[in-house]
Amino acid sequence: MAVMTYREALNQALREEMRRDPRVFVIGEEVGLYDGAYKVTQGLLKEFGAKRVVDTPICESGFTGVGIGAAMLGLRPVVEMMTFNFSLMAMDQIVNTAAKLHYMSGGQFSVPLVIRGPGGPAAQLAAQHSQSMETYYYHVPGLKVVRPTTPMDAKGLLKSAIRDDNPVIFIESETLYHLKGEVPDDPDFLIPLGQAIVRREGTDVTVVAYMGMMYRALEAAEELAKEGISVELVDPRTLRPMDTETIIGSVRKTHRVVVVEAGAGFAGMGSEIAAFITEQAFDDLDAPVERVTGANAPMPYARNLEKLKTPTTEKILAAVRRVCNANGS
Amino acid sequence: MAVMTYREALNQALREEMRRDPRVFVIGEEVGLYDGAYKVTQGLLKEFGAKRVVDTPICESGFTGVGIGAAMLGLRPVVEMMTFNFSLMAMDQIVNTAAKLHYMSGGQFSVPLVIRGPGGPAAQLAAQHSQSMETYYYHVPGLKVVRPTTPMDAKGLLKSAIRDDNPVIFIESETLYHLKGEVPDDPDFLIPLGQAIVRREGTDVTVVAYMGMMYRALEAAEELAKEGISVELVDPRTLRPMDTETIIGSVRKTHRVVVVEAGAGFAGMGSEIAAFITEQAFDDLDAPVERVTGANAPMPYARNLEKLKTPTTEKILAAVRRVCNANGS
Amino acid sequence: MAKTMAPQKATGPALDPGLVRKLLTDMLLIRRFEEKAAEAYALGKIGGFLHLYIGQEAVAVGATSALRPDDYVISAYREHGHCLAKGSDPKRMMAELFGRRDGLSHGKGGSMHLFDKSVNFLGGHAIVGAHLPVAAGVAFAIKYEARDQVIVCYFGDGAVPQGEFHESLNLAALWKLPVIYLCENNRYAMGTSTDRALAQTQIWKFGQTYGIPSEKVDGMDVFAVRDVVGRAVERARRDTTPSLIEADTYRFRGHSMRDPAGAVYRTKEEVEHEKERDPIALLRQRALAGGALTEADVRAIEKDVSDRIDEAVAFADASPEPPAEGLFTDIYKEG
Amino acid sequence: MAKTMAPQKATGPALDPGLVRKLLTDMLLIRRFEEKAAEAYALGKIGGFLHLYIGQEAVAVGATSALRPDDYVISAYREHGHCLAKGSDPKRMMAELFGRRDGLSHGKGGSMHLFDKSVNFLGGHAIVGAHLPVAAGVAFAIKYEARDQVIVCYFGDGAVPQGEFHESLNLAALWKLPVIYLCENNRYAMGTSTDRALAQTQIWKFGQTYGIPSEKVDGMDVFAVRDVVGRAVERARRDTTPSLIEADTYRFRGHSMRDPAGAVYRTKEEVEHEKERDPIALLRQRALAGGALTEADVRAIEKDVSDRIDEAVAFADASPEPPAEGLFTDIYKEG
Ligand SMILES: Cc1ncc(C[n+]2csc(CCOP(=O)(O)OP(=O)(O)O)c2C)c(N)n1
Ligand SMILES: Cc1ncc(C[n+]2csc(CCOP(=O)(O)OP(=O)(O)O)c2C)c(N)n1
Ligand SMILES: [Mg+2]
Ligand SMILES: [Mg+2]
Repeated sequence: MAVMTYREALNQALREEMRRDPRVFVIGEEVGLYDGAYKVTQGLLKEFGAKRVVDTPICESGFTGVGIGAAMLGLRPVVEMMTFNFSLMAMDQIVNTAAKLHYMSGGQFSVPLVIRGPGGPAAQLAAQHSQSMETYYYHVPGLKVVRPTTPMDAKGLLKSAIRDDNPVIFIESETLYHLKGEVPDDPDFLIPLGQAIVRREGTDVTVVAYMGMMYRALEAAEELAKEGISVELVDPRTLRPMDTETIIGSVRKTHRVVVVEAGAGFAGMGSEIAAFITEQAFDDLDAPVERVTGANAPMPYARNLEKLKTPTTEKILAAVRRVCNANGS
Repeated sequence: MAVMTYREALNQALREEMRRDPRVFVIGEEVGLYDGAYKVTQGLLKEFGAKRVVDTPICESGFTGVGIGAAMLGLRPVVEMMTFNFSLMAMDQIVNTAAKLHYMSGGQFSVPLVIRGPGGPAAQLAAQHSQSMETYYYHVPGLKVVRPTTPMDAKGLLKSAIRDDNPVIFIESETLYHLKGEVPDDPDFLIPLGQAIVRREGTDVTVVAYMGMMYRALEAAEELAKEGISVELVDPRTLRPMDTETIIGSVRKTHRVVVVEAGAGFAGMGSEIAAFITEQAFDDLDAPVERVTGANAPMPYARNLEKLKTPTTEKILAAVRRVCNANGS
Repeated sequence: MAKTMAPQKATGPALDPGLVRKLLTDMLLIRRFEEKAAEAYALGKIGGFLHLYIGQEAVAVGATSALRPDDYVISAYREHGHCLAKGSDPKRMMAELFGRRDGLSHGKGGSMHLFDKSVNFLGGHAIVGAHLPVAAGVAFAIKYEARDQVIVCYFGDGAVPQGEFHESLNLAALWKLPVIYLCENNRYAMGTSTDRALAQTQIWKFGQTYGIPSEKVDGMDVFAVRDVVGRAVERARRDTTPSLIEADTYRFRGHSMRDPAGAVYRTKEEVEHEKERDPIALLRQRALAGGALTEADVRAIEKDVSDRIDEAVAFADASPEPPAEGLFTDIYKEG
Repeated sequence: MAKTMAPQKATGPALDPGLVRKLLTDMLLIRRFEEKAAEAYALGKIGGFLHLYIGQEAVAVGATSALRPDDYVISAYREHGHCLAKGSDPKRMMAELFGRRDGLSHGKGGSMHLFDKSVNFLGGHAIVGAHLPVAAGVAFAIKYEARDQVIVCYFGDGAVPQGEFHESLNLAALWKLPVIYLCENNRYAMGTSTDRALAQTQIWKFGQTYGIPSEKVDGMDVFAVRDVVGRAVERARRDTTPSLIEADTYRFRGHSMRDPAGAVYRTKEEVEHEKERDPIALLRQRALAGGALTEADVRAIEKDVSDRIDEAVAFADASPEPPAEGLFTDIYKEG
């Protein structure tokens, strides 16, 4: 185990997979000479050269298509979106081509492609640069969607994503890049896609959260422990395929659930989680699944408004207390 | 009242609004000389001329942007997507510009824009041409999203959409264009955005459905009536803003709900509906909200597989029977 | 740096009978395949959209004749001809159109999404413009692995105003990728003539701006197409130089089976006039006049092609529906 | 049809003292505004991204000086200069950067999203390439209503490889829209120099292909910019002809405050060398040499500008945070 930042863990994952498999290459805006807009690809150009660390012009649709074409021939491209906000420019490539090629070709072709980069609320970047983008992708059959919360997960999941034979949307978080944690050194350390993790065991209420929201939920859990409320924290890690089993398992134990999401709530990430929990564990629920979500508004620039937009630890606390006070029906 | 097709009702709405307001114009691929790929704009070029019925090259992002720019100056563009599948090409324009301009400018500018065209499952058009696209849009603050089920709604809602000062995503259905129904002649007949409608009153179970699925649900309701199950059918009509009140009102009456959607279910349209119903009416529910959704797969071409992909009346019947047999908890 | 050329007309080398036979066979195969597909569509055996390539056969056949079997081809939704010319099995193609188990994609793709890995045919893409960057990616992979293959990317005039055309040309030129962009300019994108869609209707000129070797060719002349593409292939194979080729052609049928041929956007006279340039008739005429083939040869070829297509239809007809499980297979590739 | 011209250098008419004063004032206003913004950023009073325009002032000021107040301007995220030049109030702009109630958008937009309807400044768009079609739409509306305004659309060299650039040029040319596309070629898109992004680095040439009048200009020479834009405006106003202008310029600072100026992608020497072309120094020098202004005049202008910017900072500082309700207003426009 080594202690490193989330950013370093991602960098190490890329480095190891590039060493392991010459078919893996990195492509995107500023990934090479500039060492990455957020420095995730730092040093890769130096180690692997311009053939495998490819700086692109600004044309998200174009270079995503290049990734798809290269993947069809068996390469394993890692496409960097400088931020996931810009992936909307490549939406058609991702949804209509990458996700559907394997199916439309009856399994003849596959697209072993990773599209990665930061997404989610950032610091005062306003409406166009500060959005939770997973909502646009986890609905799409043919895609996998990953959102890693810790440095260890960042590494283990990215390595799995690169080795996966399908297009994987891998959304990191700008606000977590500096976060430190333990990360295994073993170059064969992998975390399989599609496995949730229980980050904290508890008995009274299940809180489902990931990325930045997981840390706020953790804070809330510690606070609640003092009040005698035992919170079980589940991090889905992979949003598609979703590990419904682990989540439902926790719910059957606690009978109460709060789902936290950073993005605007209406038809957001938490909707599906709330829906399938209710569908599959209705009789186990002692209270309706509560969602704590970002405000239903675009992201404002002003610091005070931005704060109001994103769920706080206080909001999580309040929601947990509410579901715990609800009397079982 | 006149009896006309859904297509004619849309055509009449466009015609009336264009007569009423010289700022309204229609723009898109094949809307003019060709009279519309699906003939919704038939005759408009002849009546209004090339200035107001504008054929475009194939560049969805480009001409959607043109619509946005023109709307910023106070015109009221109606942009036709030949089908909504192609709107993914314009996704960034719609989500990052149209939806956010009013907010980012602190209310200085607005975007009175309608983007309309057919969407949803079609007949053997396969994975890239047969998708339920509302899922990509109804999450987005700043957009309104409409899916009209009947000719009357098609007309009344399109007219409201054109008069609305915000960007409205208006998704029609290829498979309903030929459908006939009564439509008011009054050129001031409007159906406000954001109002659901109870299409059939009932007491035992609420079924939420729209577009093609509404007709299958109606069939199911008639069948179920024979079994003594009384179905209330609610059609949201507008998905954003969603008329949660009408839906919740019905649920409080029936205590059981089935939500039907044509698209792939996971994180689809029905997720939010199921989630808010459970959230807001948990104690009124005698059974978990059931979702009947399209299979979680891209759309296959073969007729037999296509049939398996989309929810059938039989599946709706089965789901309703299931929730009605569930004993209240 | 820009290597540009004036529009090219057919060159006239002495005809090689073997080659002529091959070209005529392939063009006829496409023509008959599609005529039968149109019949099957009318009978309801084929569903969805069916876009016929009839009239444009010289482009696919001329271009493919300049390729090696291991070269790649990618196309849009009017791709039956490209797929057949690349050597795909008409039986499995027809079965795909019929939505049957023995189709290339087991009935999951249909007419707009033909894929045949065995002949390096990469589809069958129905979003206008979207496969152009993908083609650049294939060329990228070829270069990455230092192979000496090339890819031909067919697309219509309708894709030119789409931004991805521009993004692709830039990337292909900037990175020097072995891709041959081959625009089949049949003058219309559905009902929109090029002059109503493009401020610059000489499509080959767009390549000039990027310094890509760019040429225009008579797309009704199979030899001219073969020549121009042959040169582009040579450049691409030699030093991964990309090319843009504009082939002047014409579709004799409507945009799809749902668009009657004599539609509002073009006159009957125009269509009739263009049919005089029927690429198959032109080749047949030239082959007979030059003595490369006899009337009997031509009849034998026609008979052979007809038989193969009848066989394809019978094969498709006999193939069962895909199994229900097919709905859920091939969504993800399993480890 | 293509009306194209060789790159243009400054023309040299006798200097009009009133005009010189106006140009110098506006350029200095931008420079000082941004210097103060940089200070405020360092103090944490401005958050998010801050992209400084320092070095490029001659483009915004030269171009705007050729416009009428009722003409439109639209830009990307490096837009402080364009907004100020268009006549927006530095106080409200600075308050917007500070995220305060009295900001142009009440603090909701920030540095990348300045909008000022009162001076027809249409933003402030942070997705590279996305505002180019919007500009065409504004021009479409101008023409639709038969008004005689024009729109200037500023964008960077980084937007050129983006497909929407191509889509916009085509639509503007095809429909003959009164839009002036003004590319500020500062040689870099973040850390990517134009030669690493574009197969064709002479950006004005892209307009040629579409038959759009296209010119290149020294973007450090405010008069040269004024001339070239003036002619484009005349064409646009006369008969709605679009133009593409490439202004050669340079940003003296890093891409944003998070990118140190002497970053890896360019040398210190290059930056120092380019600073010798400082457009403000050039104008000052020329004004003094030609006798259009005296040293005292210049000092007075500098003083006046400094005062106005100090005032702007004080105004922004004094403005309260936006009210909490602001989070939920302006999402939808109410009937
Ligand atoms: C992005 C997108 N927009 C619109 C369509 C609908 N559409 C299908 S084919 C077509 C015309 C294309 O014309 P062209 O590229 O010239 O090819 P041709 O049909 O002439 O072979 C259009 C508009 C589409 N498939 N994709
Ligand atoms: C679609 C998109 N991709 C990437 C980015 C990230 N980004 C912001 S600015 C920039 C560089 C743009 O350079 P240029 O257009 O030359 O403008 P300049 O910064 O030189 O003024 C990039 C890549 C973005 N904002 N939008
Ligand atoms: Mg065409
Ligand atoms: Mg630049």
